Amino acid sequence: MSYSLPSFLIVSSLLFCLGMFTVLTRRNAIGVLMGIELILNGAGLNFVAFSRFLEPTQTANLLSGQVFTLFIIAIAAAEVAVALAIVLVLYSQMKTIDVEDFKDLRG
Amino acid sequence: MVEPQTVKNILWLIPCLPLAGAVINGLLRRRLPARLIHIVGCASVFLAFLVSVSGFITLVRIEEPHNRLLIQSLYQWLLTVWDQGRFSLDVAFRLDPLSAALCLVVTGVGFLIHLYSVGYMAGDESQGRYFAYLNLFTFSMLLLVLADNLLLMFVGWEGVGLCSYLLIGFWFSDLEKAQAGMKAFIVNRVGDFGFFVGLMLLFWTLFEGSSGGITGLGFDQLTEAIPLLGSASPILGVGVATWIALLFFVGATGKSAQIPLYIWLPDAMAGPTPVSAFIHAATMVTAGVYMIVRLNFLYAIAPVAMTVVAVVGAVTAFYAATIALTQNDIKRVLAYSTISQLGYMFLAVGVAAFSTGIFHLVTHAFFKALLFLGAGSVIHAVHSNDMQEMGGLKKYMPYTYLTFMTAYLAISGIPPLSGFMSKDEILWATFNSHLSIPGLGKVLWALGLLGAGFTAFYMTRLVALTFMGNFQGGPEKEKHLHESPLVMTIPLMILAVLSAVGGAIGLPAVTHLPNLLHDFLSPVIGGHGSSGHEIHAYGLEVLLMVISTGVALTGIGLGYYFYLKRPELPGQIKARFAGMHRLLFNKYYVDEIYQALFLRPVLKLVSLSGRFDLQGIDGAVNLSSRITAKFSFLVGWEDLTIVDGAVNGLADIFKRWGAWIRQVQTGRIQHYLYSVVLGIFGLCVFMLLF
Amino acid sequence: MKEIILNLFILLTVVPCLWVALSSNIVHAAFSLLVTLFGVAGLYVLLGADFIGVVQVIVYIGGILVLIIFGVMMTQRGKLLPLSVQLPGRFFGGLLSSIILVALILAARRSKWPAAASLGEPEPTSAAIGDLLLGKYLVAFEVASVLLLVALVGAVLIVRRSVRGE
Amino acid sequence: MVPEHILSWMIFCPLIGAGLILFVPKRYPTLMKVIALLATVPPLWWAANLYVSFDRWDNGFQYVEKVPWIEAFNIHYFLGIDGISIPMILLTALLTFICVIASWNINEHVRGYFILFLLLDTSMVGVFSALDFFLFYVFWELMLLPMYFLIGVWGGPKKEYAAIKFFLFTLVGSVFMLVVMLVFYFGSVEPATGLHSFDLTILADQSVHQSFLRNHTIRWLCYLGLFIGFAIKIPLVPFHTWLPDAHVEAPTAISVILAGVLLKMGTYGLLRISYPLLPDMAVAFALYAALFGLVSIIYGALCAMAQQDMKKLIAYSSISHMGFVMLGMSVFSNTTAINGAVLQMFNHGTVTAMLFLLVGVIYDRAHHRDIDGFGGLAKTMPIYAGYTGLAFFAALGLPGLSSFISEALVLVGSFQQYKIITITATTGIILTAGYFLWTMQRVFLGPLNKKYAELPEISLREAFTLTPLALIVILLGFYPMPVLDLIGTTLKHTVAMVVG
Repeated sequence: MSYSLPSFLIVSSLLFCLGMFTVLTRRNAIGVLMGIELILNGAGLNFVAFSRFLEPTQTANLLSGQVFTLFIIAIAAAEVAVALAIVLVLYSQMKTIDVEDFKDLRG
Repeated sequence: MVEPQTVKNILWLIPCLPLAGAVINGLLRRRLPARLIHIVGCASVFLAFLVSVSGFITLVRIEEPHNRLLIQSLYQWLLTVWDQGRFSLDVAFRLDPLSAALCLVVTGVGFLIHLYSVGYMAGDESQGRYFAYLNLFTFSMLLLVLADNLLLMFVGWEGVGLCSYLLIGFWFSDLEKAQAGMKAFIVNRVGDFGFFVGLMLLFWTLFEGSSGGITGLGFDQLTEAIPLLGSASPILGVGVATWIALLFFVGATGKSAQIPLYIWLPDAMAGPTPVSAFIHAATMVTAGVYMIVRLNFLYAIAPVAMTVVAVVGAVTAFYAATIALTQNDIKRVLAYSTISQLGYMFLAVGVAAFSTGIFHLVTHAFFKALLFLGAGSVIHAVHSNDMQEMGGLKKYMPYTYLTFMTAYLAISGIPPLSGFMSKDEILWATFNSHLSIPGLGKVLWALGLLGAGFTAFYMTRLVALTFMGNFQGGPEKEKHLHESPLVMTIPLMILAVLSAVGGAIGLPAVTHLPNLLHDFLSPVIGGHGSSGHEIHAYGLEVLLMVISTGVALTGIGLGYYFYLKRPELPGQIKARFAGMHRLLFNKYYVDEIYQALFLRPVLKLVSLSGRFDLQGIDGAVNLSSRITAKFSFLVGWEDLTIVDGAVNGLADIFKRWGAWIRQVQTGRIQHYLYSVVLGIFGLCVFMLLF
Repeated sequence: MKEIILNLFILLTVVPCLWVALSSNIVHAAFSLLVTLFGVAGLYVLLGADFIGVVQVIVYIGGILVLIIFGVMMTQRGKLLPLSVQLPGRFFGGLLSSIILVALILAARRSKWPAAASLGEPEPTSAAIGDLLLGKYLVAFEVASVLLLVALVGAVLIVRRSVRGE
Repeated sequence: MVPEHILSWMIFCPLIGAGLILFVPKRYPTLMKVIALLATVPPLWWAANLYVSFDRWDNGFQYVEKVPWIEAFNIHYFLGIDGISIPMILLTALLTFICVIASWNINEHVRGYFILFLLLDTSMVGVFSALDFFLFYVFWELMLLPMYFLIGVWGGPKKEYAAIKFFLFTLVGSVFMLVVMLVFYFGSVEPATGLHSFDLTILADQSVHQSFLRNHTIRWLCYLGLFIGFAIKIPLVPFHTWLPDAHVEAPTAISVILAGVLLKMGTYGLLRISYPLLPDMAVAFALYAALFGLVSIIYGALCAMAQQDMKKLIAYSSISHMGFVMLGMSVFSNTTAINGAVLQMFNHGTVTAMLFLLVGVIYDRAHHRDIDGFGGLAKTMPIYAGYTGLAFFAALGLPGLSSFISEALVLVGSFQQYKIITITATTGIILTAGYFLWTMQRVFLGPLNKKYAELPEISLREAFTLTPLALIVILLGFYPMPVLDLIGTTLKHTVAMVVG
């Protein structure tokens, strides 16, 4: 694929959709977490691609895309930490991390 | 000895002393010892007697007869003012010859009877109450006699009625004694109704006549304004004056036990004997006579009313005498004799012999009180009223016997005793009277004479059965027959003397001696009263005297012959004339007739209205409440089923939807993500398409 | 030459990504995620974002991925979970994501991006990013730091209470 | 020595007492009773002051207080008393004082009882001194509520029925009054301000009445409405059935207040509102009013004779006595009758209060009021028999006691205008004598009923409540001028105004 904006966009949307697919179909809680990571990376890639290919005149604000990705990574880290803590607690009580069994909060 | 001015100021003492006695005895009767009660009771009446005597003397010492009048006005009693006039009355006492005479009788005889009661009521435990009531009675009677206006007199009038109720029902634990008291009060009340209506009619007719001139019911005002009555338009064809006079006479019959309102007096004998003596012989019953004499100026201009009074008087005299013939209860005999004697008084007043009426009133007070007190001491000893259980008491009770005999002779009309003087005077005045119906005078005279004969007969019967012959009441009773104590016999003696000598104050013309009483009363009676003095047919008068004495003697002779000579004779006569006897004995069944005629319809009306009130009006109210209740129930039902139904239905629907939607919440996270994505996707499609 | 490296890195990210999505063994999935992240880091560098690429490698792979692998290892009970879920099933999930994928790709290709003017040589960006972080985005930077702290404390708290079994 | 705004003080002093009782803890019922008693003492003292310093010759209103209350409708807080209202205020002050003592043995919900009682007292004094039609109506309604609860909660077995009946009857009456009030409000224009007005003194002068208020039928309907409203309260015969039930079921102190004061509100209303506002109608309606009065007298007496329950008997006797008041008030050719009527309002208050207190005494001891159930009580309770004797004889109008004076004045006065009605009414005194003496005999005389051989004599407290009333009854019997001169001038003015 050529070194151009559409190709990068295609890659990021591919990442995004596969991540979503994983989240929707994985039975394993941590699998779902992985799916989320993929989605976040897809988004981050998009930001960086846009910051690279659009209006390279003022470099300062151009980099805002990258700063944004930086924040995404930071937030992803926080998110994974808390998510894993919850999963571990669930695991220690219910001895399973199968998403099917977590349905006490039913209507 | 006392000048008029001071007497005028102490006039109010006469009624108020007995009132004070009544209040003291009444309130402190629990704490006062019996002796003190007696002293307070008797002293108050005696002091009143003294004041009356001083008043009497002051009056006599005033030369000019026309200003023998002491009026003391205490305070303004009633006052209502309006544009056309005013209605104002004072509490004021009036001592003029008439009221002075009455005061003397009331306080004098009253004191003797109080003294007698000390002995008679010795054993009774509630003496305080007895003397309080007796003093209260004296107060009311004096108030009646001394009142200066008709309404104040009415206060005394009903006050006496109240006291007679209290005293008749004195031993209230015995039911029919209490009933007798009630009967007396209510019959009096009927009479008072007549009195009050008469009073109202009098005031307003004079008020209209004098267009506001007259302001109250004082006797002076009335005397001046009375001529106006003539000009007033007659009501229902009868002159207003006659209406007023008749209405007052209704009141008098109620109080003085004349036909038709006499039924309460025989039952009033249920009270203690001194009470009967004092109230139902000497004072209260004479109130009617006093009232008519006091209103003589009114009766003078109502000849028709006078005739009615005379006729009723004569008929009652004769009628009561007949009943007295057959009674066995000693007090009932005396009661009927009182009614008949009162009949004579009304006859006298009816024929305009006012002073003679008062004369008979005074003498009657003496001997009738004596008879009653004598009977009282007999009952006191024998402990029963029935004459058939008495007899031969002459031996055991000499004093009572002697005093009783004097009174017996007086009442039978044996000259020169007081009874003869006054009764003969009445017969003489009736004989000469010319009432509205010519010749009626002679008929009434004959009736009166016959009555006198019967009086002599039943009195002899009474004396024979009680004192003569031998004691019927069984040996053990005979053992402790005893003469009454001195405190009882002394009043008897005094009264005996008075009955004997009493005639002196009103000597007939034939004796050419001054008729003291007539001259004394003349200022009050004024020119209206004819006293038979004018007619100088001495021969006729002497003849009539002889006839009446003869009739009296035959009565006594017959009585003697029937009950002493041939005691079995009355039994035979009774058998032959059984029907007649039963009629007389049962007092012509008058009580039963009254019961049927008046009492039962009123009671039926009462229960009817009571029930009507309960079912009728209350029924209507409850019915309306039930209807509204029904209606509200209907509204309630409608509200419940329809409106509620709708509301509940709606709630139901939402409930079902809710349940259906609930299933969406599976609890699995992926589902939620799934729906999120779907949502986003739907949104994008929507954005793209539109 | 640039094109070849680009395609290499694209393959390096996409193929393991498929593996992450489809493999029935969670451990394999974890390690294939590792490779994908490396691919993405490479792409960052290719796009001239060197600082971000390095951060990606250190923070994302070194930190987050390690955590995930820890998580996997701790919850592994030997029994492999069957992949299929009675959710609307993989079929619907696949169908839905592929539709979205096609939509995104069409949008990427069809939309007229402004002409990429002369793509100058990418120069190092870390100094500029530093200025930005402490300049324009200072607030965001602080908030991010607070967020991390809160997450840290939260995670510790959650695990601690459950482990002690209150 | 009469304080400023004495009428407002008299109205709201009981209210302050009620407020204080709120804070008394439940454990001290006697303290509540003491406070209630203290709340009624100042009005009694002020009433005495009022009596002394009341100007007998001024026929206008005295001690007037006029403060704008609701400007929107031109309603004023307007108080004032004249000859007609002062005896009523004296009576209220006295009876409330006595009734607090009489209700000393109430022991459940003591707080509620006394607060309602003091509220009732406030509303009563309010009605008697209000000169603004709206204020009058407010106090009139205010009096209803506590009465309903007092009967409904502390009453006898059928108390709910009686309370509701009382409430509905009076409410219907006050509805009529409300309608007429509004008619007068919208039908009158105050000369000074051009506004509509509720002020009775302004409404009294006929020039203020506007167009539709001059139309004869409307005036007749207004008078009829007011008359029915007040007739229910008096009560006159067709509207009277609430009274016996209310009396039988109400506790002693309440029936004393009910008979002693509340019945007078009907007649007072007529004198304060109907006569001044619609004088021509009053004259036209006079004959019917007299007939109503006569029927009440005779019918009341007849029903009284048929009663078994003592309280019902006294209730019917009150109807009969109030019939006299009605008869007296419907005579305009002289003031004797109307003076007698107002005096009878006062006397009936004292006499019936005594009667109900006496029935209360026997009820506390024997727990039933059936006349035939007793017998020969005079032997065991002589002092009680004495008091009852005095009360009975006062009630049947024995001369020398207060009721006779008022009944005599009424009868003498009304004889001038209605001869036959008065004569029939006079037969009433025979019936009254009949049923009172018959009761006296069945309860006190005759053989002693063993069941009540040991009934305790009348207690000091009960005697203390009865003695002042007894003294008043006797004093006014011999010397009625203290009350007659109070009401004389005002009534002369009223009659002149109505006829003039």
